[in-house]
Amino acid sequence: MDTTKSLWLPEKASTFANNIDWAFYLYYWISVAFFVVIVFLIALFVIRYKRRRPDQLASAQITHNTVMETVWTAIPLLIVMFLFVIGMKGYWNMRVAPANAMQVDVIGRKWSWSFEYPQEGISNDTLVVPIHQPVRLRMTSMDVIHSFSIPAFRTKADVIPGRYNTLWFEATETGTFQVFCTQYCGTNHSYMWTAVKVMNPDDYQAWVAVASDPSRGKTPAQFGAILYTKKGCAACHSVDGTPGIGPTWKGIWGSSTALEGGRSVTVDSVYVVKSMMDPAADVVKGFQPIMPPFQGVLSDKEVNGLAAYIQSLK
Amino acid sequence: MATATLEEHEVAHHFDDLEQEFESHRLGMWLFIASEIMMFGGLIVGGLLLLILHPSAFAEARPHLDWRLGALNTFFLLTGGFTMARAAAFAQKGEQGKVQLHLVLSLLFGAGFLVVKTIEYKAKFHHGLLPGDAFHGEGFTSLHAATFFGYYFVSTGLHALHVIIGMGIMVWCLLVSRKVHFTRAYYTPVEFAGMYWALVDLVWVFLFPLLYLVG
Amino acid sequence: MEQLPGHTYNFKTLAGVYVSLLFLAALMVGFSLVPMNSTNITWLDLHLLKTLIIFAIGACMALIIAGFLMGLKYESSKLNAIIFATNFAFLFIFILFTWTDLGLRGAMDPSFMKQINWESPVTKENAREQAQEAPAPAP
Amino acid sequence: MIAHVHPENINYLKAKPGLINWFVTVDHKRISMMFLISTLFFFILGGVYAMLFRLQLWSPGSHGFISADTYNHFFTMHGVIMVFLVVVPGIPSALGNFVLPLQLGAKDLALPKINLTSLYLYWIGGILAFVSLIAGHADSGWTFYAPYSISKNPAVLWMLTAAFFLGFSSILTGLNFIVTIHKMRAPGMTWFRMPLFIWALYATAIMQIFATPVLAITLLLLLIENFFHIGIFDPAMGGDPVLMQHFFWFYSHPAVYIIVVPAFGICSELIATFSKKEIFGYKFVAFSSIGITLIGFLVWGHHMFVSGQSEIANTIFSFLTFFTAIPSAIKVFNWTATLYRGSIDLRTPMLYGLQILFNFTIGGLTGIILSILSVDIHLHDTYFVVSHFHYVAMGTTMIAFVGGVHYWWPKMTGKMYNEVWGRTAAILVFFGFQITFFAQLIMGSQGSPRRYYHYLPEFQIYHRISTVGVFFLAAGLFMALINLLASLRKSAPDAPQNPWGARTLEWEVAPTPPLVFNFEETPIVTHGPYEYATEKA
Repeated sequence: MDTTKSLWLPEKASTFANNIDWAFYLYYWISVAFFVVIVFLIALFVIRYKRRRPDQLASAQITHNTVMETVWTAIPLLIVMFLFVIGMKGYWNMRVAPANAMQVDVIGRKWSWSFEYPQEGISNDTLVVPIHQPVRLRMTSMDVIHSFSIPAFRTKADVIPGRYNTLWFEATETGTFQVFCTQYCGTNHSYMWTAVKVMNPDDYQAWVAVASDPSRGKTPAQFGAILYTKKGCAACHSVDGTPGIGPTWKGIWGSSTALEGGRSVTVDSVYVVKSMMDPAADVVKGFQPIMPPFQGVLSDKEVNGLAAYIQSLK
Repeated sequence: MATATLEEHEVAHHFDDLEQEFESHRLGMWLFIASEIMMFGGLIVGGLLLLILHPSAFAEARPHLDWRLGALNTFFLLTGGFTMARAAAFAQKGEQGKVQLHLVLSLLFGAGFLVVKTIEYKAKFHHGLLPGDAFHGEGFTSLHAATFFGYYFVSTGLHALHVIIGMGIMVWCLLVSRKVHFTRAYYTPVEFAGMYWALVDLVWVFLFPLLYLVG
Repeated sequence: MEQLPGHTYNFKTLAGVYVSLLFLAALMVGFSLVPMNSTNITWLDLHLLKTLIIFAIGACMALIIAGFLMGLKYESSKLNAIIFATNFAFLFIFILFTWTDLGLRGAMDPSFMKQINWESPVTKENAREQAQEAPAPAP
Repeated sequence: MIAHVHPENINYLKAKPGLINWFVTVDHKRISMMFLISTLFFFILGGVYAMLFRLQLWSPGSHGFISADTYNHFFTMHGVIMVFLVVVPGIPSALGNFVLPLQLGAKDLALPKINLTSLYLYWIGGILAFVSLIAGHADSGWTFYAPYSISKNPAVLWMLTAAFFLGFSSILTGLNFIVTIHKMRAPGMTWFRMPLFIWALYATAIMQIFATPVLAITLLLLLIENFFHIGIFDPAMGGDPVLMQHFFWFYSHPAVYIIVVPAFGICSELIATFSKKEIFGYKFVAFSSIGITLIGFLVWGHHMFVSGQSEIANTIFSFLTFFTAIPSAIKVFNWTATLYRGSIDLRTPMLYGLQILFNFTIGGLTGIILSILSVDIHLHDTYFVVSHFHYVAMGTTMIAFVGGVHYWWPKMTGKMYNEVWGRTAAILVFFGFQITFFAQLIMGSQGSPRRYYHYLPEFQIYHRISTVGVFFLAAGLFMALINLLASLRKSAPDAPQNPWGARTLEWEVAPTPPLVFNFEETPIVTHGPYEYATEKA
């Protein structure tokens, strides 16, 4: 379909656009017709019946004509009722989201937007959506009333504090589209912009993978600290020196530790990684070889994270 | 409005006759009352919507208002309305003494209303049943109890203000009645004071159930 | 002497009005004291019914007050009655249309909260933020 | 000499000279004069604000010369001043006040003291608006939406109070008009012999009386929310900000018709008079004013189509809104038909009359598209809406105001202004206006949001066109003002009794300028307002 912007309307990028633009231009031409006729008649009469002599009287006194009155009452009435039906249909379609819509929570605050993806556990400052996928926004505000508007999608809804408002759309074009706040909300109201990025499904998946990566924006040690509890290390290894089923991690890094079978080893990245991948190989003296191997369970990134975390526990 | 009803006994310059003057002032008074009704109407519509939105708050907060005091106030207002109507009637008959007597009676009932209202307000202040932020009443589960009392103070306060204005008009009528002798030809001030007092009653018969009885 | 526009000076009428007003007020209070929960009628919202009856009584009182204490009954022109009726027409429109919004929010897409959710974390956080720094004031 | 003349037989300007006598007068003509001066003052003030922020918008955001807060403050002041202090009181209080008794053949308004009270309430409102200016930056927009307006900004509080008083001023004027129209008509002045301006003022008065009190209660509740946060509107306390919008628009939509309906009346007067022709379909035009009034009370929700209002309510409001198109269309068609076979004299007031017709056609047509629900979702809160209501409030109402001032100026002052300058100004105003606001239509439908200090580069061209246009507009209005004031000098020609050859009482019977009690003796009306057929040439 033709997505380029026309004189009156911006580019189209959602399933609503065609319907709305059609209604817009339909009415546009109707009104142009009315306007031209009226203005033409005014101009014609003004020129044709201009007063030539000061004492000139009107050439006729026509007080009324019920037929004409009826006609120009009835015709507009029919037209506007037709327009009402068009508008109502389009609007209801814009309000009821399809069942397979994916949900994104939108939070407006002075003067920024944030978008929460509940399933993926993503929080982002731009709205990223896959193409040809109905998206339902559940929106609320932290302070005053804002309004979430995407001209290219021809949709808009106020974002109200203390309440949820909803909006849905299905993008039909990939690319980046402007988002405005259209409800006056104070000093930086006119800077309260963000963008909708519409992606192909694979790009979107890639983006989700990156955006939902828990290590994003964390040092390896911080990431490791999360894994320590998440991957269940905490069950056996303490980090404060208290004895457990496994040796504590506190101060273990760099120390030379005696192993079962008399050997001893300096705890460094090599040993730590080895004992994660194949724990039974070198068991610390005084402990049972009961730790499950994490070969293939932990990604390299996670291994690094854990190592860095242990190293950080001086 | 009072200034408008304060016409001289003889017809004002821009009227043809007394009848036209009387009719105009009366229509003016009705339109004024209409606007007053719209103002209180808006307030009461808001109250009804609150009742529909937060029934629990009303159910919880309403028992803290004593319907007996409310009923007593209803009695005062209606009786005042009755005596004002009598005053207007006597003004038409031109029985000046009885007009003044009934004006004083109505004033007393109005004062009674205000006294009771003060007692109620005192109790609310004492129990911390204050509007909005100031609210610190104990044992409320619905946060909208604060809203209820906020609405209670706004509506009854605005109504009480109109009671005071009405009493002011009565006092003014008393002063007029010392100079002007009311007759069939001219009884407008008392008449309008009566209408205004009836307006106060009219509002109250909706506020009273909304605040004291339902929910 | 014939009735002038305004208050009637027929004492009987006024006394009757006064008594009936007091009676209706008493009726109103009486109704409000009827315990509706004790009955075990479920097919009908008695609480709503009670509210409606109470306000209906209030409306009757309002009509009597307007008719006699304001003298609407003795008006020379119907205009004043029309004005009075118009008030209530507009107020009825006001509450009716506002209710079509408040009452029917989310009717088309019920999976969303339609009522104000004042206990949502949003308002709590909102309140906290307001406590911390006042919302951007105009310098 | 004057001492010997009976006071009623000297014109109202000469009688009882001295400022004090003006301030305590109950003469509707003097009161309306004071209203006119006050309204013009605030019109200029509001216009200055408009020009300032149009200059700012020459280039986006920080490239301009004022800060974002100042910009928000300016458009708020522009809105509040123009709506509450100019367009709402403008035609009824300033022009209607003067003309209504004259057109009815009455000595004065029915309740002169109420009329004076209304003027003083207006002044109190105006003063409070200035207090708000001193108190700080009111930046809530003229709509005072909660919760933004309940953030304890003192300037906003003062502005709310100002609007409160202005509301009562408006109520009292409307009340006075209705009483006067019902009770003060001269003998022979039947309902259907009333000029259409009177019908328009009657319709307006109905809305003033029944809608404005709700504004009063809304503002009261907003003030209470500010101080106590009782939680009716305040979401932080569990209130519903959308409920506030219902309260506000229940007044402010009828207010839109309070603004525009009197302009229809003036348009009818101008077109009939300067075509020397009976208005086409008098009764249709008259009743369309009443009809638009009644419909006006049913459609406030169309200001809330994207506010999270329930879909059912939106549908109902959209349906009802379309009906406002019908009376509007009837008026436009009847005015156009009135021109047919008339004897059209393009004097200055008529140039404004034709502008009203032109602008209201655009204003009305753009209004209909905004009531198409699906399309409105796209256009809501954009410059399209801004342009639409300026085509109505400025292009129809204020142009009618200016046209009306030119039309009745000779009657008010007894002086004729310069016709050539008058027409030049009118033409300048026309083009200035179109340039300013048509650009905004396109920008809006392209999606440019309103109340924006900063904007996308692609919209700059429209903003620049609009900014250029506003200076033509201002120049035209300024020229008109100077021309009118210049006519007050001694050497300027005195106005004849009936310079336009109109058939309504104020021109045919009342002397120019009118006497203290308007007429020598109460006129007996024998013909309709536009009966040019019976007129001997």
